[in-house]
Amino acid sequence: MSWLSETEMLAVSLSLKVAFWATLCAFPIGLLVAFVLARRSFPGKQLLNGLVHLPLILPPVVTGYILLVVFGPLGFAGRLLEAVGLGVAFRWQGAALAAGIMGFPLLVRALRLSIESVDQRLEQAAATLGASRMWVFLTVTLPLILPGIITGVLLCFAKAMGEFGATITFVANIPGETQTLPSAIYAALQVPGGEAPAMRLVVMSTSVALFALFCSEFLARRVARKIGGEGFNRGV
Amino acid sequence: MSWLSETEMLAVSLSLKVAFWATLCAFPIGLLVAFVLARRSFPGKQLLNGLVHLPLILPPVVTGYILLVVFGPLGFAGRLLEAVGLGVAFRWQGAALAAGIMGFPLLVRALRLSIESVDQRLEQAAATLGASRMWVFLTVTLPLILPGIITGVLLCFAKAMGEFGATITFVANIPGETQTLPSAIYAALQVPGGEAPAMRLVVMSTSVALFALFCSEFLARRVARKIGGEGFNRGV
Amino acid sequence: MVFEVELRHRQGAFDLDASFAAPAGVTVLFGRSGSGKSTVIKSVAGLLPPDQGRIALGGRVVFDRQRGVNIPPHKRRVGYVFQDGLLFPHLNVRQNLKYGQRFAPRHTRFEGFDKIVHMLGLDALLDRFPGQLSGGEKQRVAIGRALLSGPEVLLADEPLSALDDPRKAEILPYFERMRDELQIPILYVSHSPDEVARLATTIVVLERGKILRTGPADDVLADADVTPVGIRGAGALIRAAVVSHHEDGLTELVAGGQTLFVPKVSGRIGAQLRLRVAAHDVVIALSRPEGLSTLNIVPAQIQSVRAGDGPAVLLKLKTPAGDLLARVTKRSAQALALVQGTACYAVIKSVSIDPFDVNVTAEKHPLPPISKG
Amino acid sequence: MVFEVELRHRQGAFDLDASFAAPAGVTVLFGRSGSGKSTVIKSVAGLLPPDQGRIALGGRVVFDRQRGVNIPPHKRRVGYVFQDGLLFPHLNVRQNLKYGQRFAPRHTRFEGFDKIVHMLGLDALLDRFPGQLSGGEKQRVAIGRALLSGPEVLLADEPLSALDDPRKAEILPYFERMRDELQIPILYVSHSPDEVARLATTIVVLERGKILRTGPADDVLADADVTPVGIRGAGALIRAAVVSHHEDGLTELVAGGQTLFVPKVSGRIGAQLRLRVAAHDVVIALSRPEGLSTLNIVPAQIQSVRAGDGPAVLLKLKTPAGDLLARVTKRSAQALALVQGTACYAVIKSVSIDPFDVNVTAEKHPLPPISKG
Amino acid sequence: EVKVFAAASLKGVLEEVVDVYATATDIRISYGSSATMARQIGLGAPADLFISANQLWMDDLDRKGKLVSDSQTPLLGNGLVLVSGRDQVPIEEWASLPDRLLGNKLVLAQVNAVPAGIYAKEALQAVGVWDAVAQNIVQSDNVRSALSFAATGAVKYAVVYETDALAEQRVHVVGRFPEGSHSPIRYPAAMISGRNNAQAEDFLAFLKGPIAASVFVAHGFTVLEDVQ
Ligand SMILES: Nc1ncnc2c1ncn2[C@@H]1O[C@H](COP(=O)(O)OP(=O)(O)OP(=O)(O)O)[C@@H](O)[C@H]1O
Ligand SMILES: Nc1ncnc2c1ncn2[C@@H]1O[C@H](COP(=O)(O)OP(=O)(O)OP(=O)(O)O)[C@@H](O)[C@H]1O
Ligand code: MOO
Ligand SMILES: [Mg+2]
Ligand SMILES: [Mg+2]
Repeated sequence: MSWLSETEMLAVSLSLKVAFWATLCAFPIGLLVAFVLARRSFPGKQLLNGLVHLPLILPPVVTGYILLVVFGPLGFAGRLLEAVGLGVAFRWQGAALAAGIMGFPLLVRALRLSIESVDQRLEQAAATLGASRMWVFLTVTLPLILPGIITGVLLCFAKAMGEFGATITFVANIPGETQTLPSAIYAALQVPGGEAPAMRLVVMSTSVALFALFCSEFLARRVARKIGGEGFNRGV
Repeated sequence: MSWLSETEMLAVSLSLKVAFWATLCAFPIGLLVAFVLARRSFPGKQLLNGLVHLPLILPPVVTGYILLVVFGPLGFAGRLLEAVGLGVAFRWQGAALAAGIMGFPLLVRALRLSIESVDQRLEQAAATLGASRMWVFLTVTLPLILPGIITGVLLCFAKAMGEFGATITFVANIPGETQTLPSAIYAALQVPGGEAPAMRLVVMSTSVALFALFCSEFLARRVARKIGGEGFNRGV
Repeated sequence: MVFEVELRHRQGAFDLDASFAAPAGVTVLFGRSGSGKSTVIKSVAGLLPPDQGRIALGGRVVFDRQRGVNIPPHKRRVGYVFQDGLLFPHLNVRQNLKYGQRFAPRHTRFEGFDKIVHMLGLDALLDRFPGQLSGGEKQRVAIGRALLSGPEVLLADEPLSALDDPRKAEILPYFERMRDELQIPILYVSHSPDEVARLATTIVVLERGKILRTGPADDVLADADVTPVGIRGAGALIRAAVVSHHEDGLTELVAGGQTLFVPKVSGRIGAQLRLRVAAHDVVIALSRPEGLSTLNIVPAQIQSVRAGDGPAVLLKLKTPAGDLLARVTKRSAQALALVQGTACYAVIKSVSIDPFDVNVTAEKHPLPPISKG
Repeated sequence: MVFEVELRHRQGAFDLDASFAAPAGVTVLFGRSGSGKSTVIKSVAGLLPPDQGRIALGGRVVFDRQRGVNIPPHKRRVGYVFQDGLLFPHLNVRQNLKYGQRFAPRHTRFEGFDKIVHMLGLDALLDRFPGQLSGGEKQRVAIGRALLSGPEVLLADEPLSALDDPRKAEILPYFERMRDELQIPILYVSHSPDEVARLATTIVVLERGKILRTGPADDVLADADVTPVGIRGAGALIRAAVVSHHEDGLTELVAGGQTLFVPKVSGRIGAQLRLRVAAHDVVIALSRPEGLSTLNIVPAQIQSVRAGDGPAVLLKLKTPAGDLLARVTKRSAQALALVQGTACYAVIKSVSIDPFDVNVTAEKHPLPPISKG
Repeated sequence: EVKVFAAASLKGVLEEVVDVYATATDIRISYGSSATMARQIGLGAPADLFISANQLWMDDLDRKGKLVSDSQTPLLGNGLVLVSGRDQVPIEEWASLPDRLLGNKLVLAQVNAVPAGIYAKEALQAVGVWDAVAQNIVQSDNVRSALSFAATGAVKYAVVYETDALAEQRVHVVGRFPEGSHSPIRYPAAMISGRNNAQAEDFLAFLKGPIAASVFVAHGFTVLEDVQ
């Protein structure tokens, strides 16, 4: 890959790291939120639901700005995190936070859709066999929503790889620290004739995401083959 | 709403129009694509799948740039459309095209997830009762995937309302013509101290999207109540 | 032949190789769990294109692998009652029932929505959704839905297995009437000897994907060699006509000049009936017994004696009323010296004749009417 | 009392109001489609908290609305065989079967995985997924899965309705052995008279959400007033001991000093049996009949004559072998002048006794063993 | 009707200019990054007039023949300053900047892409502190967000245009970079070829006129007609 400069290589690996951690951290929280939204009713449910969707609804710049105010060096949460040595401002962790938050609604929506389509009687069957709530969740619900998990994680990862507006507004663009691929692409495009280097980066980021996509498709098909067969219909 | 300037009001109504048309046009195509991806296997399926996800993967600016090259006044498709009087470049229709394309992967993913969870034996039951493929689709498949449709349309609409990068790159930011809410927010933020007017617009766009969200939740719950009951479990 | 079926199909480790032809009436596919009954019926419906073979319904070729014919399910005009109902969860009972009505060609369309609803006891359920129905209720709706789609051929995959006896007794006649009045050929999967005896015109016995025996119900059921319905289910069909309905609740029949009394049946006077007399319900007496609580005593001659593994022998009897099967212990057969040619009496308890097993085969004015066209 | 159930529940237009108590053994919930059987069993399992009431299992209160007790399903230790299987679609047969094993407390855990697999004929299916099973195969796996979770109480909602007779005959004994050897109380929903007669220790008859009758199986089945299993199903249970197994395939029993011959049963010599004699299989003779192919002739005295709507009367007989029910036509009863006190003979065909209806209740060395603890 | 494509950073001032442009002409201004707009114009956008914040892009369009020949004017000039939201003490010696930073960050627009960033890098190099502060530099996508970082206090110092510093109440100018420390900051304007819009020519003339000049000056811009 000698055709990528060192800074560009840095951007690629940083983007991967950011997207990976963003997705990894968003997943358990997203799963919990999706489950709660799909199954429970409680006061403030619509509030939580609105909150989850906010990053999708707000222009990314605004999300970034809010993150900056809250998690920035002067922000309430930012100072708290800094105090315990977990500061995110102007670090790659901040980029991951921004990316994770931007991908969150996509993740939650896909998970929720799957959870809602699970036949709850299967979970009841597991309960009568002695499985606790947690165990039922792990051994029945989770495998059954695997297609949704794959979709959600993929959407979240792809969004995290492509996220630009919120990231740059929150953690700016420090080469090697917070300069992700989209920032690099943006920078390249600012210069006349910058299309060629930009396209190289685009191809780079696109290949990574498409690779993730194809992996997920492959995985999903294997899962479907396993679960499926549903009697007689696949061949028709 | 006297606290919004005339240009701002224009941006609000334009954004609604753009998001509405984007979603409306994306929906049938998205449904077809989701169906094909969920049910058929054919050579080039992974290609189609990759193509659908591209807008999610690419930085929006790049998507906008590609649109500009293809659908712009000098682009191949752009000249074709212009010739038949359907030019979209630097018109609100172009904004709708950009918004629709950006929302497309979200729409397709949600639809596909739902379609995959439909028990195909129900469709077979309908076929044995004499319903043609099309009729089965309309009267069985479609109602069964309603939760997915609601999710997909909502995600697409919200994305279309919030889309900025691709839109501004493709159709610029011409007040009253292509200046959508996010573009107006962007413009407002360019003036030092512009946070206040920007926030007004953010509140505006957020309310619209949250309103759509709550409507969709309400709808989804009604649908679920109807279909649900699935025997005995809802109360547990 | 209405059903012409030739199938070869492999799924997993299971090999199906079944060919049979059956005339109008009810063709019962009989066999134990996993023998391939559902696979056959799905192939006929067009839901599972078999690897090899040819399927014709009433002369209409709906599938022919060699010629590349494969009519899609919705054009085959088969009504399918699934083993597990498969109601549309998003439609209420009324909408489920009406789903197929729209596709019924006008001339075959049932007008009897209300009647079928009433008969299946669905009146109170019309506005419910499938999620709010009990198991049996679901299956009743599924039957109604198929009936109302005005099919040319009805396929039923254990449609009654989720129903209790009184409901079964209520619904079975409708399958008979589909067969007799509407002349709709039915392919019926069952593993219930009762249902087989009651409905079958033709019986196809499947075992591990192969056909063990196929033929007219009378033959297959009366064949002492093959007792497809299990040894307990062996029995013969005899044909009789209604003579009169007595006040004490018995119906007097005549079969080959012999008078028989059975619990009241619905046929009018003169109606032709088919009744199944189970082999284990026939007692053999060497002389006409007296002082016995049994009304039906028919002179008989033993045609064959066939011993099996068990403690019993199966006797084939020739009687003026028709051929009968009787099952007695080897010990009794020996004690009474029952051999081929022995003249004896067949003693049949009236109450032993299951109302299930009496079947009106021809009657002028059926009630309640199902109108067709 | 093992089962103490008091329920009041309303769903839609359906009102359930059912209270019953039942000792160990098999308690059969009997009733027609929609009578509320599944609703009761779901309440016991904890899947549907009833509006009002109290449920105790073996003295352990698992639900009490007033005291706010509601033990969650997974702590109730009930094995549940669902009406429609509900196998886990993402697990293969082996994994489905093993699912509950991990939660079985060590001392109640079955070691018999292989044996249960073998007995249910699942050996060849272990690596299949539920989507690749036939209807009956699915249900067999569901039964195995519940058995292997080592429950303290077994709930079964029409577990056999999807099975054919030979499979039923194979699986029923396992329910009996759960009851007799493992002493696991079973709450069993059924609308099959055969199963009721075969399994029930206690019978609870439901009708439209109300309890029509409840009591020990012998009483309920022998009660000429209530024939919960339908008039055709009326019959009495008698207790007998195995005397010897004869070479011709018959087993000789003794009941109250009376010798009875039945088709070979598996009990060892001396084993206690319960057999059900269906009312319609008993013929009444005024004098001991001769030259009849029937081996079992028992002297009897008529205790009561009860006429119903139909053509038949139900006679309750006192015999040395125990109480019997006989169903004869009104016409015969009149012709033979059968009234209370009449001395007569009950004639029971050996082959009429269904192997289903013979039930070994106590035997020292059961085979194959199911080990518990 | 006149369609103007203008650099986003001109939004505040151009709106005032349009307000004082008392004709019936409908002036529609699309604001965006100079790069985006130049590309759009290159690909046929219906702009009559382009005001760039970046000479490079204007030259690029000129080479492609998209500009009405000789219509290009270096309309405005600007200065470069160091601002802070938290620190009001003016900087005496540029060499003391690294000490003043002391672990704090300095935000610039992207130094390899955005003009403001390019100028800032040149200036910091010229005053000889670039290497010393490089570790503390944070880059933002454009100069407006750099200003915003400083204004909200998220970053202590920012290098921005003089006009930005003037408009943003929350920041104080700590230091002013010398004229020669960076390439001249220019906002060139030009008519787009093939449009032939007389109203646009009229508006450009107005922009170059004294009324507009007074507005520009009030916002801190240098008016540059005299350069030519
Ligand atoms: N998708 C599949 N893949 C592999 N084997 C299958 C599949 N579907 C069914 N089988 C096997 O094919 C055989 C026939 O199945 P089928 O459903 O036709 O049986 P059936 O006679 O209808 O049984 P039942 O009475 O239990 O419904 C069974 O042994 C089953 O295990
Ligand atoms: N979710 C529901 N809402 C309203 N009514 C219901 C609901 N579920 C069941 N019912 C009604 O409650 C009654 C009892 O249902 P239940 O499932 O207990 O019957 P069942 O005795 O098990 O019948 P089957 O033998 O057909 O399974 C039925 O009349 C049914 O229509
Ligand atoms: O919401 Mo964006 O326009 O993908 O950063
Ligand atoms: Mg089957
Ligand atoms: Mg039930």
